[in-house]
Amino acid sequence: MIQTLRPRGLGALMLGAALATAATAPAQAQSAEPCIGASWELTGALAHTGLQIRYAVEVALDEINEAGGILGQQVTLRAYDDQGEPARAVDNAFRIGEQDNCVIMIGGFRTPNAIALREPLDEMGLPWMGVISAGTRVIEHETGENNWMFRVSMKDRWVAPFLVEHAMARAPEGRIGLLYEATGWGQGAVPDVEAAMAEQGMELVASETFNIGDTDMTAQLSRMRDAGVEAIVFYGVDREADGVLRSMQRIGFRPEIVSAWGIGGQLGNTAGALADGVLVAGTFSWWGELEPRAQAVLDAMVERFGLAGPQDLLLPSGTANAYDAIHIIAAALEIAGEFDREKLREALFEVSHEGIVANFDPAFERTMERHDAITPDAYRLLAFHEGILLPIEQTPFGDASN
Amino acid sequence: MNVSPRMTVALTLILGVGALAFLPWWGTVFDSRFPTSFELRIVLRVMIIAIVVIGLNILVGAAGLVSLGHAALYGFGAHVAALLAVNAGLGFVPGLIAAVLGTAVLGAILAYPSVRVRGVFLAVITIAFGLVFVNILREWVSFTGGASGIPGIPRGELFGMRLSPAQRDGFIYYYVVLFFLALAFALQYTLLFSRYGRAMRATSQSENASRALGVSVIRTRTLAFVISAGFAGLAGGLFTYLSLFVNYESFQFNQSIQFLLMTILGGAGTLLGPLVGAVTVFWATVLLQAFEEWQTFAFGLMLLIVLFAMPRGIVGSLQDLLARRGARPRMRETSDWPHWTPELEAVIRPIEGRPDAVLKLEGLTLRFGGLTAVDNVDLAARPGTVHALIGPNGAGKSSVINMISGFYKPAEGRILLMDQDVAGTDSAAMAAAGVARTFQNTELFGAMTVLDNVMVGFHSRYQSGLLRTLVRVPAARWEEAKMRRQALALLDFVGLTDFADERAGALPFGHQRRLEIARALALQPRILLLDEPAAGLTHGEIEDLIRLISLLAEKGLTILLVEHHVDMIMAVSDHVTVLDYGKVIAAGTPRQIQDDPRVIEAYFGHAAPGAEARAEAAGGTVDVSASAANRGAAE
Amino acid sequence: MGNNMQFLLSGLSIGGVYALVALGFSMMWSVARAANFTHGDIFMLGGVLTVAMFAAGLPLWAAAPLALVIAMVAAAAIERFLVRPFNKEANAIGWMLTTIAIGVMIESFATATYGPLPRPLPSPLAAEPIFVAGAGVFPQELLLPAVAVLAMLALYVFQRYTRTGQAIRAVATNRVAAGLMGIDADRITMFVFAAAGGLGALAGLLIAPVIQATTTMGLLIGLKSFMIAIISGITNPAGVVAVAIAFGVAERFIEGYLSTSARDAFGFTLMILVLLAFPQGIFGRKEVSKV
Amino acid sequence: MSAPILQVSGLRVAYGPITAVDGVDLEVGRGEFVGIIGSNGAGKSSTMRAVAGVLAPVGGSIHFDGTEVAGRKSHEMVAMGLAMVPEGRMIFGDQTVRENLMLGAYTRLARRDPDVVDDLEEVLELFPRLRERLDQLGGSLSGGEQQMLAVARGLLSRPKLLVVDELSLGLAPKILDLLFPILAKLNAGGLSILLVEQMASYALAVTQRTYVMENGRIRFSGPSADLARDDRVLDAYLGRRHDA
Repeated sequence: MIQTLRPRGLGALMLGAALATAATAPAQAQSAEPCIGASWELTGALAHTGLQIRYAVEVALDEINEAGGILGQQVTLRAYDDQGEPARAVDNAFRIGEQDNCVIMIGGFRTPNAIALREPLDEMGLPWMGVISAGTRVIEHETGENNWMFRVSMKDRWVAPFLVEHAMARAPEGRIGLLYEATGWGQGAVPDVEAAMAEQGMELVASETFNIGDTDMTAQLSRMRDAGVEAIVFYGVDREADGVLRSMQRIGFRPEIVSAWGIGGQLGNTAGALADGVLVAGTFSWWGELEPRAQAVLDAMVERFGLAGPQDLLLPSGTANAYDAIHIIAAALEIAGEFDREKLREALFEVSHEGIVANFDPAFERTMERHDAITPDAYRLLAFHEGILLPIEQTPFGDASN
Repeated sequence: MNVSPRMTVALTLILGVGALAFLPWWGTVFDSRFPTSFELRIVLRVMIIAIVVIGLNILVGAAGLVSLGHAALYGFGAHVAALLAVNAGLGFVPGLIAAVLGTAVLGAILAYPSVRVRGVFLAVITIAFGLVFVNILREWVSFTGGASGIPGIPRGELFGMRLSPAQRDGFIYYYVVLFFLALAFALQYTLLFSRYGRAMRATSQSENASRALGVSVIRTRTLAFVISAGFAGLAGGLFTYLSLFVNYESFQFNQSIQFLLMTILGGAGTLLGPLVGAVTVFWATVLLQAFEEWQTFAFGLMLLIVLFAMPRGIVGSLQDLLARRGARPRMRETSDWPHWTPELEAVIRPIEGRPDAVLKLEGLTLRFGGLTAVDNVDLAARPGTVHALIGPNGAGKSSVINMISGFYKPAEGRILLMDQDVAGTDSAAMAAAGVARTFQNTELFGAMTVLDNVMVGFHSRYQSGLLRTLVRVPAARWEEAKMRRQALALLDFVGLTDFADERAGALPFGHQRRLEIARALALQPRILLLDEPAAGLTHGEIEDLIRLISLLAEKGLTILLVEHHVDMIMAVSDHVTVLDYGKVIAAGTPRQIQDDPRVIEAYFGHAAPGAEARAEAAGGTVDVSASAANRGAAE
Repeated sequence: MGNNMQFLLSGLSIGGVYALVALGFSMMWSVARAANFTHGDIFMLGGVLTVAMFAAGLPLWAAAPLALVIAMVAAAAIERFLVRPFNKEANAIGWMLTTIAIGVMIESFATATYGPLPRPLPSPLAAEPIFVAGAGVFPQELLLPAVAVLAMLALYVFQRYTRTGQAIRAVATNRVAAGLMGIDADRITMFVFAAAGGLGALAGLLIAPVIQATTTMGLLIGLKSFMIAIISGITNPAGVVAVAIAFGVAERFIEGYLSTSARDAFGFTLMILVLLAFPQGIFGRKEVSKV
Repeated sequence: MSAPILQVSGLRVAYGPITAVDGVDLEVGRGEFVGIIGSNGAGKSSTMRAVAGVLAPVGGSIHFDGTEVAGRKSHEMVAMGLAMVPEGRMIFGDQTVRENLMLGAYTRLARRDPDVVDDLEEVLELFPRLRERLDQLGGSLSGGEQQMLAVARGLLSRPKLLVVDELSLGLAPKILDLLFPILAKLNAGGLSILLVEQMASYALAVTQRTYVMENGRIRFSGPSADLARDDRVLDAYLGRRHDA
């Protein structure tokens, strides 16, 4: 029996079968379901990121559904766990795009997971909306073509000059060091920051990295101290930032820290007073005085998920971005007139929306660069003060403009 | 019900490949949305992972080596294909070949330290390797893209077709992967049921017996590593052309653990285990998503339950169940033995040239630390005779056997095999040179069949190399059939024909002894060393064994016999050497030995003055002079 | 030079963690010939339980010992119900996977209840660093190598001079002979697992104020400590502690003089090379194989 | 006469598929010195291991001191008063002689038996060589000294029955001439002893009664003095037949 199944014969058989039927395959054109798919982390060390974005997404969908839904239909969320692994994010994308047949997919925390989606999204013709991950290459593809990926979040290429500018403002001699995590996001930021420095006519005096889970950064910081670093541009998240602050305390070296959006509210909880004065680029803060609409969103999240208050919103910018993103999608679908992915994509270029993060007018433009809805003028500088991450104007650490 | 491996493979290939080949068209034929590209992608991913697990099954299930770094080999293959595609513009086929070969080479490098250690040490090396690999991938940003990975890998092409799994491309990539899975599955079969597979299983069950049968443990394990790595590399390359994006995150420690789980859960060492394991575990991770943040907990719980309920894995446990239910109460009977057939002439032959001694020991000495276990022993075994080596417990008999068979290196002295000094040669080479042995505490390959046990003995006599064996060229199949005939003849010789398909470990003890002798004979030995072959046998069995040994000697085989069972020594041996405290204390014919006072004392003890002490202490009298030892000595 | 001092001090701290956890692996191995892969999670529980109970309002002096006790009970239960039944079957892969599965469950349970984020544990010894030759270190960190060395000495004294300690050594040497002395080898084994769990959990709660307790902190530390125990020749406690501390220091010097990114690649390659040179571990004794 | 200290009936012991002991009956009276002899592999040691609780029998019963104990673990047996000097001695090589001896008294130390110190003294009187080596590691002793230590260690549990498995294994006759009388002396002092021995002449000389085992069964038994005169014993060892 086995001899009849020689590899060659088998292969030819299968090729033949495939070819014979390939020509007759009909192109599937179907309208999509009124659902929004999501792939993010629900388990592991970054499990909170998926849960946090979910707060805002659910609240936004509640608002929309209570107001009659989109195009008269109630819209649901289908959220899946990717365990931080790109291949699983792709699995989930197919699940969302094909099995659930959702009209759009939103993305999670991790840049590699978003980058891995390019091909599958193209293949399915499924629009994707990022709400946190800020990697430049998520939106600006090397191929020069981006059909389906959009984002309501920051972009590292724009964040870098923003961070460098504020770091330079706090470094009298312009001695800036870069400290970044060894992830796609951290590593991806290196060229952006270097370019931003070059634009200022300067070079980084130190560039150091650390692994996720590292807690002792004395080696890196010692080198930075020896290099005379005055301000650090930081790409990392709360946990490692805590390690950085404690290592700084240990070696008695405390330069200014200007961090990308990865640091959220938790650093205040763990590092306490050590975090005072750490500056974080972001799009939003739920602390302090809020506009009425933002306040209503906060109240809704607090009520629905039993939160204690803004201190439980550990990704302040991410949650705000996600809230706006859902409204932008809803508005675009109203313009599209039906649950059709192609039409939704076209409509995204037509949407104007007054969000809580910014006034999106229009949300997107047809250049690849402007598949990012939030432009640098909406970036804000936040600062830790007494364990709380506030807009810098509400702290004693100066205002964002200096 | 007994499904032969051959049928399993044939059925799986026909039904499985057929069903999988049809799957993409299900929706078209039955006009349903199923399968969507999500379902197909899951099937694709499982197929690719199954290839890794098949490879791991060869390593774990056959060679008994646990790798906790297999994800790294998989990732290496993926990166080789990805980097060659992006940087060198290499196409699908050359990329895949490079992935397989490159990973196999890496497997060989990894095997170097790995096969020399066992158990946890091996686990540590493979874990360390996996972590180093991921660390390099993550940090060598300029080469691997670091965590951002390598995106934009061009889709492969084959004969001008886009290798995409999408319907508009005729699911072509799906079929490519299916083809490789079928190929991997078929190769797994041809490998496991070849002499190489047998050698791997043999080394995992008894290193000593393997060496004694001329199977090099190191080489066999290295081979298992290399082949296993090749499979992982193949799967890695296929993954690259599926995902068109690779970064280190798909190849971390937890992925290695998952591969191992799939192997064990499916049933290590079984043919279908890797497929079942890969499907079960991967689907579980997809289905358990419903538990959200509790899903890993549910996953752990599921594993625990399966590991407890099915320690031999799903397929292994089902096989056991089937075997138990299907076991008809057929009495297996041992036929009359020894049973000589002409077929055996090819296996058991007299020594050519008739030298005066097949084996000669001259001044053989062995020391453990300060202790001299064997002290200046001389011995000569003439062709076609039975030479007995006897002595009380701890006299050094087994040590002598172990030196002759290459397990111990003598401190001094010469071991002349056909007048050539072979002292210090390693055991596998010694076996290949014609020294066959059995073990005091039978060292069978307990989980292998009785027939396979004997087939391992033929290992060093095969001509066909790995490639010919795997592809099953006619010459290789003919050779296998020949060895099989001879093995059956050997089983017939010891009366075990009826038990050929039984697990060797399940045999009654007496049968195990006989099997071990048959297996040793498969080496076509010049000299056969029997280490206490009668221990644990019944009277009847010993009678048969005596006839077997005599018959072998009659056919020209030279035998060195270590035995406690004195009846037997007296009955079969032509010459006896007696050891005590490592020294030769007597040598001669059985009759001479029997009445030698030194021998009696060595065996039996002399009249202990302790008897008098006891008598004094007890205040009674004991007739010491009547002690049997004294009488024996006086006779 | 200040930096060298800094690397040394930091290395002593992490080395102390490795040492305490590896010491547990060594103890468990000695009596059961078993590597218990839940040990990293027991380490995690030490930190996480203390933080959780402290956050629930228990004073630190009560939370810490209570966490230790819970971790020890958990370790003993793991031995009784998971290692013991599987160890009898001599199926090393089977129970290695079993302990891995239990480890997954412990970590996942902790993450689902405690949350995935690190949470702080205040300690007066981790508030202000002290300075030694220009290098700064929290007193809390120096506690770790000190406790590790003390634990090793205590273990030595305990095994040398107490009845139970001698029984442990007897079980480690020869279970059968120990039974013939009237020693219940099973009970001793469970006791040792509990003690090892206690050391692991102690490391977890001592390091928590410095690194913040998270539910994922057990995996890598557990894995590294296990490997350290193996390469040092697992049955020699003094060797295990020495190698662990040396490894921690070496890691910091690799970070300091080469790069942070090279740390693990160098460290683990070093381990492979050590095993090549010393197949039984650095301080391990060759076990004579009998034919 | 009171009930025997040890009564074994129908004992069966198996290692997987291999039956090592196949229906053995034997007994040891209180104060009696009983031997089991037989060639290698006859099942003597397996019988002893089952009696001492090192391995569980698959069938039969074992009454020790009036209680059914088949299947009890060895540590329970020690507590009940059965001490075994195992085959191969099983000294704790990396502990000192003193520590080895104290481990012998493990169960008594647990209940804080104050007589341990006196007993230690007594045992050291019996084996003066051990006194000289009290602080040496067990592993550094010679084979004979290790055997002394093994016996002494067994005595320190203050057993009702001492089971000695292959006292002569690997030891020179000189040492045996030293050791066997000590066993006889202990027995004379009232200790019940069950001795398993391959060196039949030594065993026959010191014991009162002897069982001869072959292939997992008792082949014959009787007063040692009688067996010592019985040709069948020697022939069983040397393979000689009466008709030969």
